[in-house]
Amino acid sequence: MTKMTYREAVRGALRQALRSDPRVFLMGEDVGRYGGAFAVSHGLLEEFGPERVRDTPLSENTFVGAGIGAALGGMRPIVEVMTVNFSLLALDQIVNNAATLRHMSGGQLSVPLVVRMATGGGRQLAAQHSHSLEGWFAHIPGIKVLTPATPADARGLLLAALRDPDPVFVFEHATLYPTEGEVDEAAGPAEIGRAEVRRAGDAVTLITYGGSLGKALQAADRLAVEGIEAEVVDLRSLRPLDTASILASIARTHRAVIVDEGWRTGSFAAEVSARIMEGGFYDLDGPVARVCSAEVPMPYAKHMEDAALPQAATIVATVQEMLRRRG
Amino acid sequence: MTKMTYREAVRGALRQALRSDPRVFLMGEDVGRYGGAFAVSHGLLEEFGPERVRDTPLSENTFVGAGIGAALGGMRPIVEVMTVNFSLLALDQIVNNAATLRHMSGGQLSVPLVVRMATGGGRQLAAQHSHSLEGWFAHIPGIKVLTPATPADARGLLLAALRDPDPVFVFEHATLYPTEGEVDEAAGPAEIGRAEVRRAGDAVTLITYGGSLGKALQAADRLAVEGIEAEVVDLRSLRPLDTASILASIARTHRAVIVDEGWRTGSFAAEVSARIMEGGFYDLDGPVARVCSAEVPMPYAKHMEDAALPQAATIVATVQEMLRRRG
Amino acid sequence: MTAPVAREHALALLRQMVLIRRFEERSAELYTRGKIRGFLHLYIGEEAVAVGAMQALRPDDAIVATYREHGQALARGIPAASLMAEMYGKASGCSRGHGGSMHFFDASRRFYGGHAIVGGGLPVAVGLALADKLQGRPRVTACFFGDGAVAEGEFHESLNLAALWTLPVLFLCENNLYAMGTALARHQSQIDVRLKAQAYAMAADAVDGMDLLAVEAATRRAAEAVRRGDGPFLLELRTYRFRAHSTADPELYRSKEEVERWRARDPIALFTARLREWGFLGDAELAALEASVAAEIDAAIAAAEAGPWEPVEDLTKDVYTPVAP
Amino acid sequence: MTAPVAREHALALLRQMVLIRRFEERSAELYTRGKIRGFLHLYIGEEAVAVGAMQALRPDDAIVATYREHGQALARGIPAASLMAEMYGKASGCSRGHGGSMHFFDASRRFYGGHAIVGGGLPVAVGLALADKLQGRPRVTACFFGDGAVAEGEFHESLNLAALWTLPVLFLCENNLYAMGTALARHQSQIDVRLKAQAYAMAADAVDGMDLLAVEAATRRAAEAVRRGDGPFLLELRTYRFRAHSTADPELYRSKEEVERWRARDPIALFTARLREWGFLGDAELAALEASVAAEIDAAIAAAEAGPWEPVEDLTKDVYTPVAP
Ligand SMILES: Cc1ncc(C[n+]2csc(CCOP(=O)(O)OP(=O)(O)O)c2C)c(N)n1
Ligand SMILES: Cc1ncc(C[n+]2csc(CCOP(=O)(O)OP(=O)(O)O)c2C)c(N)n1
Ligand SMILES: [Mg+2]
Ligand SMILES: [Mg+2]
Repeated sequence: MTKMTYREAVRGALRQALRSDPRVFLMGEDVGRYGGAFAVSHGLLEEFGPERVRDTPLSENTFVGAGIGAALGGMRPIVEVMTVNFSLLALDQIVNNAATLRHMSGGQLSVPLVVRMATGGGRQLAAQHSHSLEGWFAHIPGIKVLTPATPADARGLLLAALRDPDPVFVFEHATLYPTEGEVDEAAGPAEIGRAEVRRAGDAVTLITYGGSLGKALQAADRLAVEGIEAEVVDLRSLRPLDTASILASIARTHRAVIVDEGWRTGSFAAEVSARIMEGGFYDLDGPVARVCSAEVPMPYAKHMEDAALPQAATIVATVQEMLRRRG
Repeated sequence: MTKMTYREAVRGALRQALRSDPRVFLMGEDVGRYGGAFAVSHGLLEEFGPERVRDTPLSENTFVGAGIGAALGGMRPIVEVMTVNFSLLALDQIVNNAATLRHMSGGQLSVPLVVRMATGGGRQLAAQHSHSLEGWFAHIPGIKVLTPATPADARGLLLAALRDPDPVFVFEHATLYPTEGEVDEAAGPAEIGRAEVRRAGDAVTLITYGGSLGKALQAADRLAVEGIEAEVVDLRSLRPLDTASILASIARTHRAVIVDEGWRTGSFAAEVSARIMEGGFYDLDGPVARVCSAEVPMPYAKHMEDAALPQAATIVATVQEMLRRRG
Repeated sequence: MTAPVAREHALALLRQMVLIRRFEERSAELYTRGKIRGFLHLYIGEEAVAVGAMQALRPDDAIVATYREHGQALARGIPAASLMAEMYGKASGCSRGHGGSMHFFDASRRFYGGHAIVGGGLPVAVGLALADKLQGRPRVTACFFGDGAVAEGEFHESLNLAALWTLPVLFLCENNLYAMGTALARHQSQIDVRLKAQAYAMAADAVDGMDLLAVEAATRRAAEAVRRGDGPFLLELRTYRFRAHSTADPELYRSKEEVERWRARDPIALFTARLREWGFLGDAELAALEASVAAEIDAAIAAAEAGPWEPVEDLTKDVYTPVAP
Repeated sequence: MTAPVAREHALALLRQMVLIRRFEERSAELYTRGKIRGFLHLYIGEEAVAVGAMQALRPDDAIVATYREHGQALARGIPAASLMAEMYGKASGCSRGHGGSMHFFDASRRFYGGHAIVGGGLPVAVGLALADKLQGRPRVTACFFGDGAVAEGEFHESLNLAALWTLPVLFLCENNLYAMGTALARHQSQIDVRLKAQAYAMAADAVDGMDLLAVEAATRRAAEAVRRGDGPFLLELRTYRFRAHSTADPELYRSKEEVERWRARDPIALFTARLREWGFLGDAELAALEASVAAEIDAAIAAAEAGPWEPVEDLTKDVYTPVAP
């Protein structure tokens, strides 16, 4: 086990992939000379050269589409879309090509493409640079959507994505890059589609993923002080979604709060709530709650951004309110 | 009251708007010479001329963005994006500009833009031409999302959209254009954000919108034969969503099935289910169910497309199953 | 007048054009009878483009086409039976009935669709070419698209990227003067499509798309440059669609006279006349050719009729690639 | 040497450039002290572009800018205090603290942002110009964007649409040779940006963006053509960013020497030298100018410090426009 940052873990997985598979290459805006907007790919250009670490023009739809084509042509492209905010420009290629080509061709083609992007708010970047749209991606059949929350998962899920024969989208919450954790550099790929219980508890289940995991764990710590033991489930993969693990936890705790940085209406949290409705209704002691972002384009000012985003304090208050209603 | 098709109702509202407000103009691919891909704007070029009925190049992101700019400049543009499938190319302008400009400018600007598009499957147009993504749009604060299901609403909601000071997206299910209904041509705009009970019943609430309303009503008719009276709620507006009407119906029926043509995971139906969880849990006699599209890019072959889409028969079966479990 | 081509080759080309024409005429009938559904975009009038251009491509080159791709698919050698079955929605179709007329695929012939989003095929073609370049394979990726696609951002982004990275893409713009009902001059501020290439420092050419041999020659020159490693090439093929855009189009946007003027330059009639001049073709041979084409299409329809439907249980089978455990 | 401009005007221009420079230097300090947060993109080195170009615009013309818009905002006359408060996140800021450095807005001055999506401002500019044309107002919409934006599809689509519809848009490409860390030649196959206009049959010009008067003159010519109704115009302004792309940028992609070469052409130093040559400016006057600028910025900072925070209860107040019942 080695202690490293999330950023280093992603970089390590990229390096490992580039070293072990000549079909792998990395492309995206500023992944080369600049070293990556989040310094993730720092040093890779020097190690692997400009053929395999390719700076692209600002042409999101086209370089994602080129990743699709290169995958069809036998390569294993890793496309970095700097942030999810810019992926809006690439949704046509993602929804209409990456997700459909296998099925539309009657199963003749596969698109072994990995697309990585930073997601989320919390850095005072305001309305055009703070989106959290991974829930949208999870709506699309034909692709997979991963949301690593720890350095170990950043590595393990990226390696899994690279081994997957279909398009996999990896969302890295931008606030996670400097966070640290233990990583087993000898470990193989993680399993796609399996949630993880990050903290055991019996009073309530906090279901979350990505950048919100830390907040949920903080909330659980604070609740523990009051004697409320929350179980924290990290989804890790939004598509496929590990419904069984969610329901198993609820069968233990009978209560759930879903924490998701997406805007509340149409959030991925709604999907989780609906699945609990469908599969866990009779296990519930009360309604499932959601802690999501307020329905507002992200404000710049810190106090307003804090108010717009899910916070540990909101999670704590939601759980307390939920338990107060008990009985 | 006049009997007319949904297509005629939209056209009538467009004509009325063009006649009564010199700031209104229509632009989009083939709205002029061609007469509209769905013949909605047929005759309007002749009546209003090429300055006010503008054929655009195939440049979805840009002509939607130009609509935003024209709205800022004092016009009341109606932009037709031929179908929701192509709106994927315009999501950057929609999410990052249309939805944000008012808030991001500190309330200085408004964007009185109307965007219309056809949506949905059922015409054997396969994977790239059958999307039903209005649920995605409903996720975005700053815009409004309307889904008229009848000729009267096609007219009334479009007039309401035109009177609204903010960006409004109107989704017209492509299979609805030839359907007929009674329209009061003297009526004013409909109210945005109010759902409508299309059929009263006490056994179960069917919640739906747009192209699925007809299927829900068919299902209700078939259920009535068995003595099951279903209430059918037509949402009409996905954002804002009339949660109160949904919950009021459930307080009467204690059971609900949501019918939505979006892919099941991350569907708008999930949001409705989550709202019922949050506001109607204690009224429920059993879990709310969803009838959505199968998680597959839309297949071309008729029998496969039928299998992928929600159908009256599936709704009936879902209700029967739900009631069987009762007691 | 001496013929610039060998008789065998010329007759083969003619047969391909006739095959496409008759295939589509029959398809239109079958559409009316409800055997084919969804959208049906006919290529009639543009046959010389697909047939001529395809001559420059080798079996391991790649092709990316649009929703108007019957011509390319047949010229590429995908059996008519496989295409017809696809349009019937049968599991024996080239895309298992998942795609219909707009989405023909044949991986064995490196035929990568059939794209129904205008401009959506271009980035994919750039990526296919990138894969070839990275793997050192001297292949060409030919990307067909219409004049309407030129307005899309993907056109601009794809041409820039292909030129910037010197990728072996042959961009083939089928300029039939209309994007649905919008005439070129009403969607392009600069109507000389070829000139667009200058913005990317890309080589370009334009050719009369009704003249089969001119298309073949121009495409060969362009493809050779691309294969040689000179980078991408934009070839504009000037042609015309004789039929409506799709079955729903009332053709309000162009005059009968204009259509007639272009019909007078029917690529099949023009080429047939030349073959006759060169003494390559007489009435009997033409009749035999038509008969053989008709037989091929009859067989294709019969096979499509007899083909199996995909079982409904397989609805989601092809969404993800099965992984060996 | 006789001066080509009046002294008053020249001094006013110099003051604007100095104001921008000092405003940004102080902003950088305030960023280090945590008073300003988020992204901060400095314009230092490019001041002649905004100041020169803005001279050609009238009060009722519209401006659309990028996330690197401090220069444009100041040159447009938005008070420094309003901008500084915005970067502090105060409710007294020009966007009520909703936008920060990247999203300055001032409807009264027709300043339509501050766009953080590269290329995202261009379609909006096209629409603003369309509104003017439809309403018969002889206005210009000036749209600033970087060389990086040229690669985006929106550039292509917007130029085509503006040219096709003869709209009064002045496209101002601030070519500072880099898009973040990607040099022009590594993102454009054709590095002469001006040539791109040919693809749209659009008029174009290029100018030394370090030469204030050259920028002013070129922009006046271009804006006049646009205002006259000749259609849109693409003006390339060749400049350089002296500082890092943003506060996070380690500048691995360019050499110190290259930066130094460009710094030798500092637009403020160049213009100051000319003013001295023309006898417009002495040491005392320069000191006075610097002092007045410093005082203005001090006052702006003091006002920002003292400005109110938006109440949290107003979180969703500006999402939709209030409608009178
Ligand atoms: C992105 C997108 N926008 C709109 C459409 C609808 N549409 C289908 S074909 C077409 C015209 C395309 O014209 P062109 O590229 O010239 O091809 P042609 O049909 O003439 O072969 C349009 C607008 C589409 N399929 N994709
Ligand atoms: C669509 C989009 N892609 C990527 C980014 C990230 N990004 C911000 S600035 C920038 C470089 C833009 O360069 P240029 O247009 O030349 O402007 P400059 O910063 O040089 O003024 C990039 C890639 C973005 N903001 N928007
Ligand atoms: Mg065309
Ligand atoms: Mg730049």
